[in-house]
Amino acid sequence: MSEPVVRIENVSKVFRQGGLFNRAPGFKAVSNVSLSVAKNRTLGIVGESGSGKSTLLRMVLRLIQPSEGRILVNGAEIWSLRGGELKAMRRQVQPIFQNPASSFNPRQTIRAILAAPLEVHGIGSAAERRERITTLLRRVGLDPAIENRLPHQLSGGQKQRIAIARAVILGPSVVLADEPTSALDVSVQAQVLKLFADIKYDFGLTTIFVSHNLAVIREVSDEVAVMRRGEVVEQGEADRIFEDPQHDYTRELLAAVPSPAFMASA
Amino acid sequence: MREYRPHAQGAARPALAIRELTVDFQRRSGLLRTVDKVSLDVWPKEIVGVIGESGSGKTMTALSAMRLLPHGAKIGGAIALGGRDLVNIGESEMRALRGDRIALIPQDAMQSLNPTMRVGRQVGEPYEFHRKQSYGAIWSKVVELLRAVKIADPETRVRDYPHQFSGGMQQRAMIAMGLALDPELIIADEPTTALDVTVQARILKLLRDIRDERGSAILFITHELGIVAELCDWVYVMKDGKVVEDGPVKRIFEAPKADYTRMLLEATPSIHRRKGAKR
Amino acid sequence: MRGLILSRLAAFALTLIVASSILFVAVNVVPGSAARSALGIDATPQALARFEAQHGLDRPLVVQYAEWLGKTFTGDFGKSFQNGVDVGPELLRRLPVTLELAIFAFIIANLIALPLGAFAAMRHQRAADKGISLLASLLGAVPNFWLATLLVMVLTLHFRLLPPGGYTPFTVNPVMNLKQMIMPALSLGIVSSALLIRIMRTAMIEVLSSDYIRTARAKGAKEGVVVMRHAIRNAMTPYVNVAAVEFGFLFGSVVVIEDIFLLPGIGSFVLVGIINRDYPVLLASALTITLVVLIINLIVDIVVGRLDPRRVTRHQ
Amino acid sequence: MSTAIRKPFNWRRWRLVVTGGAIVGTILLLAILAPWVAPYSPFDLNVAQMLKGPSATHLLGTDELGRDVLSRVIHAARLSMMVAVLASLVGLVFGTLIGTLAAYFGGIVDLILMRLMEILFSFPAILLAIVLMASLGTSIFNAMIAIGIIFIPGFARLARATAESVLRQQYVEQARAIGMSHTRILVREILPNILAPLLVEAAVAFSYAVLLESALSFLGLGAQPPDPSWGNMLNTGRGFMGVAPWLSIVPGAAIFLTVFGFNMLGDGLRDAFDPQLRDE
Repeated sequence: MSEPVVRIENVSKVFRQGGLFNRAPGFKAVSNVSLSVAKNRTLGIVGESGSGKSTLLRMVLRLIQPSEGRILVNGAEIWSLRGGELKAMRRQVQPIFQNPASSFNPRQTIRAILAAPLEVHGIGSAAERRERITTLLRRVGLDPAIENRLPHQLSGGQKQRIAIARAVILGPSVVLADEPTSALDVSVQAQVLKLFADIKYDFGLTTIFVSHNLAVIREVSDEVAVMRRGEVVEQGEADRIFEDPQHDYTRELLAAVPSPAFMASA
Repeated sequence: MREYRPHAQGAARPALAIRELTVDFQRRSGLLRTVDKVSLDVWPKEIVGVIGESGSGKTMTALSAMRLLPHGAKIGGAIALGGRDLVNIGESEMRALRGDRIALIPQDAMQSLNPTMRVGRQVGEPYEFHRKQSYGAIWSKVVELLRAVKIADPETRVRDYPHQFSGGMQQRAMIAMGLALDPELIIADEPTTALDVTVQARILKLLRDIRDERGSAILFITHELGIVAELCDWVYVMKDGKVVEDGPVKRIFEAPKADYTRMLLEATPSIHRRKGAKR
Repeated sequence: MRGLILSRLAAFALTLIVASSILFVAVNVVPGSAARSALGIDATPQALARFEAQHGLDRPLVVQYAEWLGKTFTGDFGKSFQNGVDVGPELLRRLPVTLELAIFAFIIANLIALPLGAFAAMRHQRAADKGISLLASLLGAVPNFWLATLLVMVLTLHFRLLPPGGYTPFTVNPVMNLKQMIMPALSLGIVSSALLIRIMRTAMIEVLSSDYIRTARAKGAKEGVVVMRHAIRNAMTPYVNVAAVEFGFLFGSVVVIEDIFLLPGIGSFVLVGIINRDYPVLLASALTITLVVLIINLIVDIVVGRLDPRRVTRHQ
Repeated sequence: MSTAIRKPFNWRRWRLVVTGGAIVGTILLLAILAPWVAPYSPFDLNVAQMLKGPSATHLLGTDELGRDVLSRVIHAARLSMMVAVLASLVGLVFGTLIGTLAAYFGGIVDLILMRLMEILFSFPAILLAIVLMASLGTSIFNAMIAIGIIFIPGFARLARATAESVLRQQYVEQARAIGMSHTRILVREILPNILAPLLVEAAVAFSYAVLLESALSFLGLGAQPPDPSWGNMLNTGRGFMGVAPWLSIVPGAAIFLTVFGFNMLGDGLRDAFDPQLRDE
């Protein structure tokens, strides 16, 4: 197998707590996690609230610094990057966040929102940027005229389509998604997941997809890591995890998903 | 042809009967209809699911039965609790029924508990409001209730404040509150949406046990097909304020009649299904 | 709970030290003016220098501050530049006057605000709510010194009901004391109630729309129980916080009101200090007012901690 | 849903803004045009016309030196408005700067800045103004500076709280993740989203500045005679309460009306910008 695109090595994160007078022991949100994702694959990270999955994702995004361990993207340790190298990494790794209501600046039009990454990285002339935005809006199934709207004028599904467009506008190699469909109705969720899969294929992306929803994880992932209280309890090929879980906690999770026997045969 | 409804057999009348219910809100742009001629029945000892996506009117339907709709809502149609009209009675008569004959388990347990009052006192309020009893008697009943909803160490937990409870325990406390006076009908409005799956599984089992042991009918509002399939006897599918179809849960899943139900089933991802989107 | 109180006390001490240094610097930042003010416009440079040396005003500011702080902590507030009288005992004589005025006014403000604010919230968007909100807007725009003037014009000059000013201790003549205090207290209290009405109203509206109020109704609670048991207590947390700030504002306003009604309190002492550039007097009286306000804030912080069980247990 | 339909002007939503704006606008206009609209000079003495009640020649009467009260009240508006505008501006600019930086950088910067703001805030406002006046010297310019300083902690607290809630929004994380610089995030993502509540607060600060200035002038620490200000006119009027009540009523009413107008404007703006009330 080729060199993994994202490699997480023995990463831990401790959040300090308490004030000056009552020092509490730190809260270990992520503890000694090692994971890797190969090119064009999707790693699904599944876990309940407080399992540390979102913290882990934010560390790969270089938004939170790990207390211990290293994170490598395309072979480079992201916290050692400076200047131009850092900027190049920022271009390679893009996020899609959970909440469609808060992931857009409410005072900017969709055009300004989509143009921002291009402006920050100084890509293209104004005309080329417009061209690119129009093309991408069509690609994610939206009418390009939507670019003049403000975020609150869009539905949740439309917003997540814009979020996907924004994530790929710089032509990244890695996209990290944090529960991108958990705020959506199932009918809309299905469309957005389909779009996500198509875009991933078209753009040759390597992705990490974090969710608490096991069914969604099964649908999008090639490999799965199950997290619980900051630790990865089990990881492996998606089919193997779902059909032959080894860890007790994985079994408990799967058993807890409400779906009766007659749905399994459907 | 009418479908066979086991709970309707031998029962004199439904625990809850809703006929042609409409709920309207006055908006500047005109009347906004959120519930449009909905009819549904919940028979004694039956768990009825109402499933729908956001904006389908499922929560408004549920709150109508409690007469706890937000200000400015207008109800039309008929609602009967065990044959008793709920639409035209006065507020004080309705108040006498709430918490006694009909109870609500809300979506967000944390927000639904008064943060400055001990859990035990809150759980005991239905007794306080509807039965004249001494505080000592209420207190011991509350402990029993908390034990019944499987809260460990209820004797000390009654003195806790809500924030000292975990999310699952808060929801159990809300359920205990609903159970207190053995109501004919419990309305559960997405009571597990905010919870993790493992906690959700335990809460669902608890609700099933309650129906089996105490015989309360349950109207369960949800947007998740999986929950309906696992918990309910009978299902109503709602869309845009209307019921698009209803029937026994197995039939709805295996042979849906409405296109919308079929689409919902298609769209719901499953842990048992191999992913279809892969190329 | 002990952690909470300890951290509040530490913050209090720090605040007091910084606040005292701000006051000290503010008062002493312009050099030379004290001597000129004490000795008059024609004083010779030699006389000015002698005055400064005599009172230690020619030394570096930091040294002066350290000395002043040290003395203040031992209860020595220095002597007045003007008449050499000890400031400390004078402060003690004046403090009860100001405290009586402020507490009296604050009680009036709350007696108006709590019921009106709660009632407006219960009648949200209806006529009573709109009327009370308008009343609060009107009251909030009245300068307290104008209200004081109008009260004197009506109650003293026109109806000859109350004395125009002066002070008799409560222990000497309670009736006279109350007669003299009622107008100053009303001037401060009525104006302060405006903000408190709004705060109570907003807090109650917020609480009344919360899920736990719906829960109480779903259990069959009567409206009175909903309001008294479930709503008021939860509305008190934000209310008390703002009320403490408002008390501070009210306590500062005594400077103006005591001047109008010739009350020999700390507030009029501040003015004496300013007009005569009598720095020991100004510093001591300003510090006393600040100290009282800080103590009130400290108490409220701890009380609010008790009102809200979430904060108590977080510090356990 | 469709945004193509232009909504009709919503009078209920804007009525406070319109009414408050009208009051404030009128006073501002009078202040700017004072030399042209005032019937007399505010300084002209006329011993023969001392303490005369309102009449056709002197609509609001004359003061103890025979000066026209109406003209003095109009000229005093100039001073009040100037103090209010500049003091609020001082508070707004410095407060926003301090609060936003504290929220954005957090940690020790936040701790020191906000602790300092809290201490300033815990002083009773009038007392702090008086003490500052004592050191700066009594003049109207110094009153403006003193009031401006008093406003800083309030604006800073509001700016910090608003900026913090904006910082929690995912679009700020998003901006960081694409590599946007600190300055750009502050200017492009944060500032536009915290400005609305700060501007509303500025309207309230305006009215508060009018009150504080008149209190200082009332105590003789602000505007100095013979310059007219509402505060020192009220103070003078106190001496003639029995014989010339208009000397106390008129300037007080001017303060009241101004403060009321600004408060109404502030409340109206707050409601109009409140997204929760928007669709009612």
